[in-house]
Amino acid sequence: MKENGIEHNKGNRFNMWKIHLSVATVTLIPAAVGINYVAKAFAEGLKLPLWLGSLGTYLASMLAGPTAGAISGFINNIIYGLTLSPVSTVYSITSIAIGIVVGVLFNRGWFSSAKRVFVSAILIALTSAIISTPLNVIFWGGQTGIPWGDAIFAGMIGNHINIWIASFTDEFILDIMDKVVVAYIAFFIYKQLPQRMINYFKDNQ
Amino acid sequence: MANNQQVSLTHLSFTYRHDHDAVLHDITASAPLNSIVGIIGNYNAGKTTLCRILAGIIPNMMAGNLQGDVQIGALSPTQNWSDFNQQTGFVLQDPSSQLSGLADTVADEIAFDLLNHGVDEAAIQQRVVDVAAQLQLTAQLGQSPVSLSGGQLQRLAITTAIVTRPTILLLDDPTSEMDPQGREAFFTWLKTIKDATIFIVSNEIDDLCEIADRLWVLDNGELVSQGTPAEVINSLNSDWQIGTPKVYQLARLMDWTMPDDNNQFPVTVDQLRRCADDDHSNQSSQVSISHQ
Amino acid sequence: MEIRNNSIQKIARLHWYNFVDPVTKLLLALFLTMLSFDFTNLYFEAGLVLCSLVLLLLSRLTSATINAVSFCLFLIVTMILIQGLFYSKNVHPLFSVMGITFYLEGLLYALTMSARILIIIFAIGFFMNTTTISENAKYLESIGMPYKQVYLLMSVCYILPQIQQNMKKIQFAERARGINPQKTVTQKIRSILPILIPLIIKTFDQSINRSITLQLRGFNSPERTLATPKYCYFKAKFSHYCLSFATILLIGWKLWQIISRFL
Amino acid sequence: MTTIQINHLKYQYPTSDFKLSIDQLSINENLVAFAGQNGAGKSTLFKLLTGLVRPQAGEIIINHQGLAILSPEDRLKTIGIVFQDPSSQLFNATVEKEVAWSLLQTGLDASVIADTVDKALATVGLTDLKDKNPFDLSLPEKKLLAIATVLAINPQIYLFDEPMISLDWPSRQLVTRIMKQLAKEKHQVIAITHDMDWLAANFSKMYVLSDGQVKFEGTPETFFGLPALSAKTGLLTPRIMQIAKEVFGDSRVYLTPEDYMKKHSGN
Repeated sequence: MKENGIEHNKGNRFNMWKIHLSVATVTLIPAAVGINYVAKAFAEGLKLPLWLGSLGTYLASMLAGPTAGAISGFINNIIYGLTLSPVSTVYSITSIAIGIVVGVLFNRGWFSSAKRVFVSAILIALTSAIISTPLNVIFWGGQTGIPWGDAIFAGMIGNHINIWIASFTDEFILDIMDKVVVAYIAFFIYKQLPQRMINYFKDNQ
Repeated sequence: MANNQQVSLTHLSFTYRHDHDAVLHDITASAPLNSIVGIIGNYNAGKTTLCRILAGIIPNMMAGNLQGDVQIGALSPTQNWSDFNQQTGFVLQDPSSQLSGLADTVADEIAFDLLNHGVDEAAIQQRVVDVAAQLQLTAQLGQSPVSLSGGQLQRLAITTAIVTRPTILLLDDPTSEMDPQGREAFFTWLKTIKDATIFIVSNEIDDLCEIADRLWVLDNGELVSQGTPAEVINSLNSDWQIGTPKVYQLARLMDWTMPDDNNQFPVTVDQLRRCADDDHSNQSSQVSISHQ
Repeated sequence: MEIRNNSIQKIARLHWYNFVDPVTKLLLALFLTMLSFDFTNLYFEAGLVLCSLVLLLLSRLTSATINAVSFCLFLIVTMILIQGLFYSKNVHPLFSVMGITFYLEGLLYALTMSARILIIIFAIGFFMNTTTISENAKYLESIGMPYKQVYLLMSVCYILPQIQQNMKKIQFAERARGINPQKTVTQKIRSILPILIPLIIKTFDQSINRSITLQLRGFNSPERTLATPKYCYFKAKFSHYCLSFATILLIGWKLWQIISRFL
Repeated sequence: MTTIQINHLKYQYPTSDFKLSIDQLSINENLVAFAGQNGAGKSTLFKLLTGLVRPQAGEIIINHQGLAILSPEDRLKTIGIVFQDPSSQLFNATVEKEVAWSLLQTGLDASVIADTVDKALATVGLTDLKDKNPFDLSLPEKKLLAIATVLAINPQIYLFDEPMISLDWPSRQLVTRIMKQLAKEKHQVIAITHDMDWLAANFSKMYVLSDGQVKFEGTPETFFGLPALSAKTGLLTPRIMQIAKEVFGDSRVYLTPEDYMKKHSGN
């Protein structure tokens, strides 16, 4: 049984692109999806202008690498789509990308200080917006569904600005707020995690 | 060569990877197979770590520097874990995290292990009903595991551990969330288990003395005492800060000793009965049942 | 069978939709969605919406679907407004109110997209309302999906109630320490960490323990007894092949439509 | 001297049949215990006493003031709670900050806070661990830390939910000592427990809940002398009484081994 043996990593960096999933990762991913779900509900309950719905995905990427993050993101949207909001299934592509980008950035040390987290957050928001924009255009004619973001969108296409640029602006403005806040929350929470927890997921990849 | 009829720990030391200090230092202990071994000590003494080694969680799932050897009969958790695991049942400290996470009902949860072992459906039915009855979960078989109380969850965790009929049972503080009646019923039940080597960590020193064949005392990662409950409790060092059973406290206060056991104080109700008989009866000639 | 295959089956009557397997239902949803992308004729779209709605109504309508529809309704309205006013291909005015002109092209464009959204919601709603999590899990396992993947996909549905329970406990405990429902946005943001930190640490701790016990309990062992599907399905394999084939054709055709536009 | 007066209290969960109903109850003593089986209503009463859950009918009055009308800050200074599971209350980066956080809620100035934090940590014996991450502590240490966060605020009333659970022997002694000391300093200390040995050894006033109602109020000595009642409320007698009964067929009331000795040395 392969998954029972720990492969001791020599360096501190974990094996980034491993597809074989250990049992530890298999239980981490549903937990991460659960956190996404609860965090989103929590933000809605507080009536915050944020989603926080990718917090678990961030943490899964940070703890177990980009593959785990990507799968968390994917399953998150599939489950969300099949239980609550069918159209969000389509946005699983965005969630996969977020998982991968967070994992790679974290591995390269871009989550090590508050300053660097800001740069990471912008890159993540950019990725998210680039991938979501075509989906928004195909399914919603470019809208995001958030009233004030859509007001900007309407204003822009009212002034004959290209629909792609308008849609991207709408999405990016919303993304930047959400992804910056989530990146900082994930950064603080990760710092607070006990070392044994970080090691466990690192050892059992 | 280790004795195949014994549990033996030889020079066992362990340090977690995230720690600088060793959690266990050079532990050497033994117990006969098919006995109940109670592991006592305070927090940070290393009880849970020892359980993890006995179950093979260390070194198979948690990394660190492990030295020494563990042999339970012919099996070893550190050397051939796969075979060993087939024979083992384990109850963790936090029972709710022990649920499989893919079961609609308590019955499905108990069946999970059997399905994994490839047991066929008819046999599964029988065994699920059987173990649920042993731990008084029959009424809950159709309920969702999430709806159970803490004590019921702990009983569920125990059923999932015993349903595969293990020959080695590891219980890490299995009664922490049970109420007094549940705890009493559990220890009464545990005593009836035959043909299994049982390791149990618990703070319930009264119950532990009643059921255990051996006690191992850990203090700061060292095995400071081992023996029968009476031997261990009678030779406790106050530095270890371990509570004593009420029977023992009472016997000390009343100065009731067991004459045929080096004048040790009793630690179980049966032992107390024997020496109280001696003390209370005017017939000093009364034959007392000799120990063992 | 009595104890384990829980009582739901015994109490509830079997409905027609219980004879359709979950994968067929999902493929059907995908097929309908692709149809709506390939044929953009508005009457055809309306027909598809009607089809999927009938499918939904013939099975069960639950509040989850109604919520999904009402959530999208707002978006659909704003979509019609925005596209009707600003769609780049707008030529023919429909009506004018106070100097603002509403155009036909935008309206039609928005209606096509709305139809698509409704088709997705209804078709997936049909899947959602007629299957249970355990039915899906058992079916996936029985058609040969590795148990690890079934677990990955499904266990969150079982773990979520546990996380929510923990969340409730933590929120109560934190309120006792003086974290009250906050008013301003900064106060709200400051109250996030005190709730999320204990929750996340607890959740991850439980997943560590779960991964340990799963291994101890023989998870993913090769000799695992395969689950038997909950119901007897009607021609499952056949429908999978048909629907997959048709969907692939539609995707191919759509791609060709897009590519040929650039040729 | 604090008094808690409960009048015509009723509470029912929306999703279950369970109903808590207490007509009249006043708690005057400084050290009291609530006992009862699981599901008897202990935790429900506890939630109501925190003031965070409102009863459907009736009121809880603390020193002639309604609990319902206390401001959040006054409530913090009136009632402090130690939960059964300490992990759900902790979230700061270090042990020291954890204790200080509670004090910041009451708006004290920095030097006072630092002093109070040191004192609270010293009381529970965690001074050496003050720079550690609370989540790296062992379970008893976490519980002691949770107690320190309440000690720092020094409320009038302390509620302890199953304080002995998940503690080891030395920390049990320590927590018991702290509770008794608080009671001596004129605080009111209320514990929920089903540990009858601990209750018998340390409390002189107890309430027994069963099916959402108060079935007994008085001394442990009296309660354990009523075997029919303790059986009906699902509570066990202290271990020493079980021993006396099993070994000597003696069913008189003994609270502790010391109590047994005292009652027998007179003979």
